[in-house]
Amino acid sequence: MILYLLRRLVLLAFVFIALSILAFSLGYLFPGEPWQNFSGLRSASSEQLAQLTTLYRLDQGYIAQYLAYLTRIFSGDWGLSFASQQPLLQEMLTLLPATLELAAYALFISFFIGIPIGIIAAVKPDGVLSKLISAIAVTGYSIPVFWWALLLIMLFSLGLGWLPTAGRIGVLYEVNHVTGFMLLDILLSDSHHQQEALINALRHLLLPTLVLATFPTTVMIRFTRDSMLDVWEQSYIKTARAKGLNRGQVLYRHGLRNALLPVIRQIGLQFSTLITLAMITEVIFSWPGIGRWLIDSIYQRNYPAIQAGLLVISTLVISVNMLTEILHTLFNPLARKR
Amino acid sequence: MSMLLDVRHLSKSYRKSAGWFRYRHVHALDNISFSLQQGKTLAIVGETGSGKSTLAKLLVGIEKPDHGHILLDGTEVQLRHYRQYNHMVRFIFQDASKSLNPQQKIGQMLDDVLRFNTRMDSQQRMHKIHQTLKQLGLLNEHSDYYPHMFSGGQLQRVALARALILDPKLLILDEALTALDPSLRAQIVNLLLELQQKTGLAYLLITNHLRLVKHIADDLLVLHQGKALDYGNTAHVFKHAEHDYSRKLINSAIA
Amino acid sequence: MLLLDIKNLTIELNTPDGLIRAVDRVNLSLREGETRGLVGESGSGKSLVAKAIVGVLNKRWQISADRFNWRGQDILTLPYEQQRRVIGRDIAMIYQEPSRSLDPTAAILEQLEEAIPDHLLEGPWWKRSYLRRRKAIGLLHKVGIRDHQSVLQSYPYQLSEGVCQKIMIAMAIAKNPKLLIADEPTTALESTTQAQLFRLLASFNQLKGMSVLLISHELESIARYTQSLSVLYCGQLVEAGETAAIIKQPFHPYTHALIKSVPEFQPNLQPKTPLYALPGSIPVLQHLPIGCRLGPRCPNARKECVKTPTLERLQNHFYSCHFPLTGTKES
Amino acid sequence: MNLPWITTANTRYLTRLWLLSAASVLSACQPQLPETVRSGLVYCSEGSPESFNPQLVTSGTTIDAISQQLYDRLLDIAPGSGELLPGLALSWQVSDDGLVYQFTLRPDVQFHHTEYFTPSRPLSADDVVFTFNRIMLTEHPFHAQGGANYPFFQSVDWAGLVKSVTAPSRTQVRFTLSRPDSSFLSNLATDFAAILSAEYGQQLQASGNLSRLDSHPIGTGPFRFREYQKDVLIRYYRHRHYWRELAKPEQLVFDIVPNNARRMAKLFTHECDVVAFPRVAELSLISQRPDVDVQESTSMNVGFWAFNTAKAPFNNVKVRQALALAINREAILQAVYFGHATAANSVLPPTSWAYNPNLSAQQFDPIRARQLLTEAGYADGFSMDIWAMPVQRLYNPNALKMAELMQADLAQIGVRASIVSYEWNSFRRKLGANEHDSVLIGWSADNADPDNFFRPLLSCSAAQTGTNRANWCDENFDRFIAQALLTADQKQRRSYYMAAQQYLSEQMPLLPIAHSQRFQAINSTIKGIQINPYGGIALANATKDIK
Amino acid sequence: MAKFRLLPDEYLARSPLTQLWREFSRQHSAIAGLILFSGFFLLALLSPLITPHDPYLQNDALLLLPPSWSELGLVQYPFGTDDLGRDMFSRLLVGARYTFGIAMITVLGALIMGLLLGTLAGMSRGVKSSVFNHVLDLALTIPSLLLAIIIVAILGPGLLNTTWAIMLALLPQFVHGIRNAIAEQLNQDYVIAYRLDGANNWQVFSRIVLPNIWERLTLMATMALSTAILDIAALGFLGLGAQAPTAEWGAIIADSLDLIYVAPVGVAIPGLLIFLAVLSVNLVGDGLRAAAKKRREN
Repeated sequence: MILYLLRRLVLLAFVFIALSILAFSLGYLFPGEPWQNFSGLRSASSEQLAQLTTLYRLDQGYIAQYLAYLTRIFSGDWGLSFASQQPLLQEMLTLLPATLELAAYALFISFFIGIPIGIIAAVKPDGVLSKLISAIAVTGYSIPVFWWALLLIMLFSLGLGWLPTAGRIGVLYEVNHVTGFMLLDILLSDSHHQQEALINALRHLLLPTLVLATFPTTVMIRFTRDSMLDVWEQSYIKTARAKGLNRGQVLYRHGLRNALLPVIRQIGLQFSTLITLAMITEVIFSWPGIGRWLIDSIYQRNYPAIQAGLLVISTLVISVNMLTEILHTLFNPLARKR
Repeated sequence: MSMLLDVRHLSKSYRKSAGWFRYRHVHALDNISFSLQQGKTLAIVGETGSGKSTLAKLLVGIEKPDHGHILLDGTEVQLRHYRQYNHMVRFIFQDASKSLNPQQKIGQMLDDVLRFNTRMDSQQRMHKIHQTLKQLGLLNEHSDYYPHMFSGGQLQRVALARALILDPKLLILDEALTALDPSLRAQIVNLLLELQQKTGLAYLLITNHLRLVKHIADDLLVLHQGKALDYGNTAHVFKHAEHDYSRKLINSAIA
Repeated sequence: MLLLDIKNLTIELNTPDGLIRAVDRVNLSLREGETRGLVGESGSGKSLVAKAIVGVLNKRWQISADRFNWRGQDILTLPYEQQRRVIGRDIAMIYQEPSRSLDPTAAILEQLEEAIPDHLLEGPWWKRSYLRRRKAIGLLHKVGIRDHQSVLQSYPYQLSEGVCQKIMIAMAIAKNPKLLIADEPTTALESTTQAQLFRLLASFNQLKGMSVLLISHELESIARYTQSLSVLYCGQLVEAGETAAIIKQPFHPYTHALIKSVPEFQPNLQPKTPLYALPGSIPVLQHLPIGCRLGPRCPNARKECVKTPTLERLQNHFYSCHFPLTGTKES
Repeated sequence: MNLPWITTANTRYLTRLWLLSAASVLSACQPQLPETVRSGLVYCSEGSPESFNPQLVTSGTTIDAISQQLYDRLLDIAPGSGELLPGLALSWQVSDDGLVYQFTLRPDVQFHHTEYFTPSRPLSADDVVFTFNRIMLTEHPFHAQGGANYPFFQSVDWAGLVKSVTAPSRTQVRFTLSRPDSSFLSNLATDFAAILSAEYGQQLQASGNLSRLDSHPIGTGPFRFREYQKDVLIRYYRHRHYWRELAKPEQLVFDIVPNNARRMAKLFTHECDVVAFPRVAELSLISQRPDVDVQESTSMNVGFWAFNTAKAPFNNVKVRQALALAINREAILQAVYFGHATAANSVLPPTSWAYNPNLSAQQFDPIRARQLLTEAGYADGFSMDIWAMPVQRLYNPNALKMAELMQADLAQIGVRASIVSYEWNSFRRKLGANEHDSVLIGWSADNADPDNFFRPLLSCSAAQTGTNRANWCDENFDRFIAQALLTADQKQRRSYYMAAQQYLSEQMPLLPIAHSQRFQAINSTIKGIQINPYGGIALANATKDIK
Repeated sequence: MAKFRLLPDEYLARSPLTQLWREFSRQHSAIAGLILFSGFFLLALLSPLITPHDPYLQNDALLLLPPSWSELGLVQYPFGTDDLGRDMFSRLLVGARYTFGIAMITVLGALIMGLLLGTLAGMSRGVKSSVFNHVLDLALTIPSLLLAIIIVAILGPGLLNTTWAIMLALLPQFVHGIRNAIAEQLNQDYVIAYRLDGANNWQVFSRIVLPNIWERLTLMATMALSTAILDIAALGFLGLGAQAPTAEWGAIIADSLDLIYVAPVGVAIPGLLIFLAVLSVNLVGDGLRAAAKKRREN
């Protein structure tokens, strides 16, 4: 097991190196001077330029430059944003929690709604309920997320006027940025109006979460259903039934465990899709997260930001992937075999 | 009479990783020698891990031995030259249905075999195919069948047709009879015996079905953990096995 | 007393092309303490019968029977849950591929303990888990596994098929079943292990009076361990009776062929001579002949064979053939 | 509880969270809102401000967001008549030669108290001197901050005009000019001439954070700065020691929503109280809603199509005229302005006193345009870029759409136009570098003086500072507007301006397209908002009528 | 009598392909999806021939005409006109060409490239393939849209760049899938048997591997197609894909977004079309998967 973890870590390191090489080479691939793309400075005086050249080792070979780049990345000097001229790392650290918060709730929903519904659908695969669930699922993962978001906004915000359309919380509420997670920050604040702020934040959260959760939830439903049906056909399930366990016990002790193992892996794969969808959702709901920031950065030709955003998001996605894979191995004795 | 197949001091070991950069050598086959005459049947018996499958792989040339020689008709075999080799030795798999491409009609498959290995024109090939099918109790129409359209016994016949269409001298049957139903197995056994009598075909039977071995094999080789334990005339080995393991194996089947 | 008494069991498969009668009016009975072999080649429906008894056939199969008595009680008429309870309490089953019949993600201990019903644990509840563990170890010992410590902590993939099958047996006998159904228990095993397992099953039968229904497609491997025998062909019962009597004098051409095709039962057979074999092959489910299903392959077949023969009885020997190999057909 | 991070306090929160979430999320009624929320006003603006110092900017978005809210000027403009009113200056005298202006300041005007600055004294003449010296004196410590770029002041040649600003006493400020300038007072009343705090400047100088002067503003206006998140929001609190009547809203938030549709959506869901620049296409729809009021006012602005006259072929007057003739303005007025604008014949709106009514209306004549192109040597046409603003502005609510229409028109005369657009800040930056062929942009007046249209838009000095999008520098034209400034006689000035307009319509450095109305959509519970025709919006008197 | 089953039974007589079709055609949803899919496909091919108006012709006289079911609409303009007077119906028809057609081309391109690379990777072993694996692992973890966005960021927005970007973004999953499928095939007994028959690599590939993986390829292609449609539309919507006048559905939605109150049709219908296009692809894909599974079970 330790060997396995070590191997995973080596792989992870390898992947990160590849990723950082990619991010580094983007500095050259993007239009503009490399020093601009690395530093985020729009213009520099000749002294500044000389200073950057030594700092970035631009006068040396690519390998030296890459090493200098790595050093900067690890020391937290990610350069400035073209658009705001603020340090990128700080900017992203304030934005990332918003995305994570949204993604986490959506993942939560996909997990706690998708899986049970998938199991229900698997109980009677030819029943009306199961067919209905399948139909909803295929609708859910076929619907373009931006259109879905617009439909919901048209219905719930503009038509019925129930829910707000944008942002994480009403702009008149002022919440101190502590963790970056809005609900947590509200709970941590000492305001007397915590309750109102919380309600307000939840109202803002509802639609984006719903929109973002649609795809992963429906995919999860289908995946769980298929996985469950698959497992239900296995002979160890028959064995368990023959032992005299009732349906619920079999489901709980043998069915779920085996059916959910691939689901754990699925979460890792879902996460990367989720982040992409979050980017679109953030744009539509004006959610101040890293996805919207990244897309704005593209509009703004903010190359240092694109570079950094890529690095952060990919790292996040890869780490989550790796984590779920390790979890999967941890729970699955078969995977430990190798 | 010259030996059709002569195997001398065959050894094969695999490297198995055992942690970081450390490897363990597993001796799959250790100094195995045997020979087989034309028109005779040699059975190789042993349990999983005894080296049976490795031996089969070496004999058909899927893998190369570490040491030792394989002589066919007195000449050493150049491995990997299936096309020349194929006229001598053919291999029959344990599961006939798995050894046939589900997307290919039987006729096409047999045609391919001929195209790869002979210079016949299409007319001759068709003729040969029909001839072979008939020989195995199948019909011309069967060449338009896909593998899934055959029953288990027929599939084994198709597999035999595939092997025999090149008129080889030796057939290697890797557990090819084990999974068959008894009545079908009897049919195939009869077929094999008949072919042997008619054409002088030699069989190398890799199996652990000892009851069958007793009936059809002339010679017997008992393998255990890569080593040859008993080797000799079937009836003799059955009666006077030297090694405990051989006796145990024989007893479990006969008792 | 008859433990199991099944009359005219019919199992049909619901396919898009219509109903296929995979098992056609099969009778099967089993006395307490009896070891019965159920022999048939592929497509004979022997596994279907076994699964029908244990009630694990899926919904595509329709089961009907004139009588389906378990210890005098017709279980087909019972409500589903009660049916499950009765079967779950009294009948255990082991399968062809033991490693696939064990949950790959659960340790052996867990699966074994799960098979031990609460009512067999005598002791206060706080000692239950300890007792359960003791019992699990005891079961392993019973099936001949000495190294219980490492086996209990293992996962199925770490064990050989033989050990897995022993564990399956341990799980099966955990609840002291009246009947153990073994569906081709040795097919996946080495020949040395096969014998071990048969001996193990036989010993449980002798020591505990547990009835065993042994299912196989190889007549010779079970003839030695069973008292009585039922032979199926393509879903039809062709012959049933005392094992020894059948082997000695089969009435049905199929049984006859089966016995003759095995060299072992032919002591006078010279090596390398042709074996007796029925022509043709076993029909597939979708294309079963009408009447006596052996008809097309039967050496004695005549016109009458398009009608399904009824089950005849000669003493304790049942057969189903218009033209039995011996004696006259009694009316 | 075996989870270490759940403390008892946290569990209380968590319980509360669960209790609240289920039932009350959907319910819109919220009892006992905090005062900052209850009286708070949300103004949904169309873009982020570029700076918090109006001296450094020209964009209407920035001016709307900062000038009237954070700062005061020496003089104010009466919204209706355009007359000058006392602001921070109680009174002023002009010397007879028009070269010396002396202002008397209002006493007891307090600067903002914020987390980052606490003023020790009220407004004094030093502050005014500090403010204007920053613009004029290159040696001023703050002068080089933000690139030493003061677009408005440079376009009116402030540094050349004003010789010195001095403080004879604590309440007296004296401006000495190098030549008479009839637009001087009007320029002082513009939103750009906001008064900064000298004391704050000193404090920053001491701590070395010079850039904070423009990012963390201190002024005397009705609101004080609280926070700014780029592209998200600006938050102001009420200035409690304001010298005028205190602002009604306790909190003022500029919610930055560049997308029109989204801004409208927020108005309908009441996330916004006031929405800048509702889409004219939807005005009829908006006015049908009972919960929204639409305010309309005339506005001094012009939307135009400027050619980069420094580049070939746009340096050829015939090409410019041909391009102008090729455009179907009527279609544009319908499709882009939805009829809420008048066709422009001059850069100057007809409401200005210097407007030249004799200018012939611009023609739509593709045949003539082709002829002109042939004469200019471009019989086969040519390829060009039309830069279209990515944002909505009063003078041009949808530049991209306008560009698409023009693209089709230009294709008629063989000119292959491609549309170029960047994100607004990049757009402006690249525009400033004169990378464009032509651009669809416009201008909103900062004060009532006609000079405000001519000099910033088309003078040589503006060509250098970057507000002259036509990149046009013409001696004749510069002479007209310089002469107009030298005289205080309105009649005489007018004749100069008329001539200038005539000259422009011949030279066509830019094609004026439309003068648009200004609209504001507000939640009907909000009262007391005023639009200033010269840009800027006053929100201090807005009250929310809460039931 | 040995051949009593001489005439092949009706079901079994079918080739694997016809069996698949039979199982596929049993599912109503799959057939509905296939019909819809064919409709979109034909539309993508023929749309320029059947548009009633020039989709790019601006008609100043008919700005923002409501759809014909509204009282103010005209029959000639079933979905009305947009804010530049262009016929919405024609634009939507032509949009099939961009959103659906380009997605098809993209997938096809990715498929061909993936087949090349996947085959190379699948048929070769050793160190090469392990390095290759890790590169693939990296590429697979980055979501396709994100990858597309990054490529667009480098190349600049535009439909052509989007096509390349999505093609590249889809490539890893194709390579991965094809490589696995090929590796799986190569492990089959029948491949070894075929080699023993004397087949060389090319013969093994063309006669065995390819016919046996095409089903997987089709499945992968349907999944990729739904991703591609969604990605093209999403990029168009974000303004990174198809640019202004191009009648790509996502771009039309983005265009119409400003007029959502005046002309909600402009948002509703293109979105519905994207949805239906993706739905049809998914239904076909699901149907195919179910049919393949059923066939294997029989």
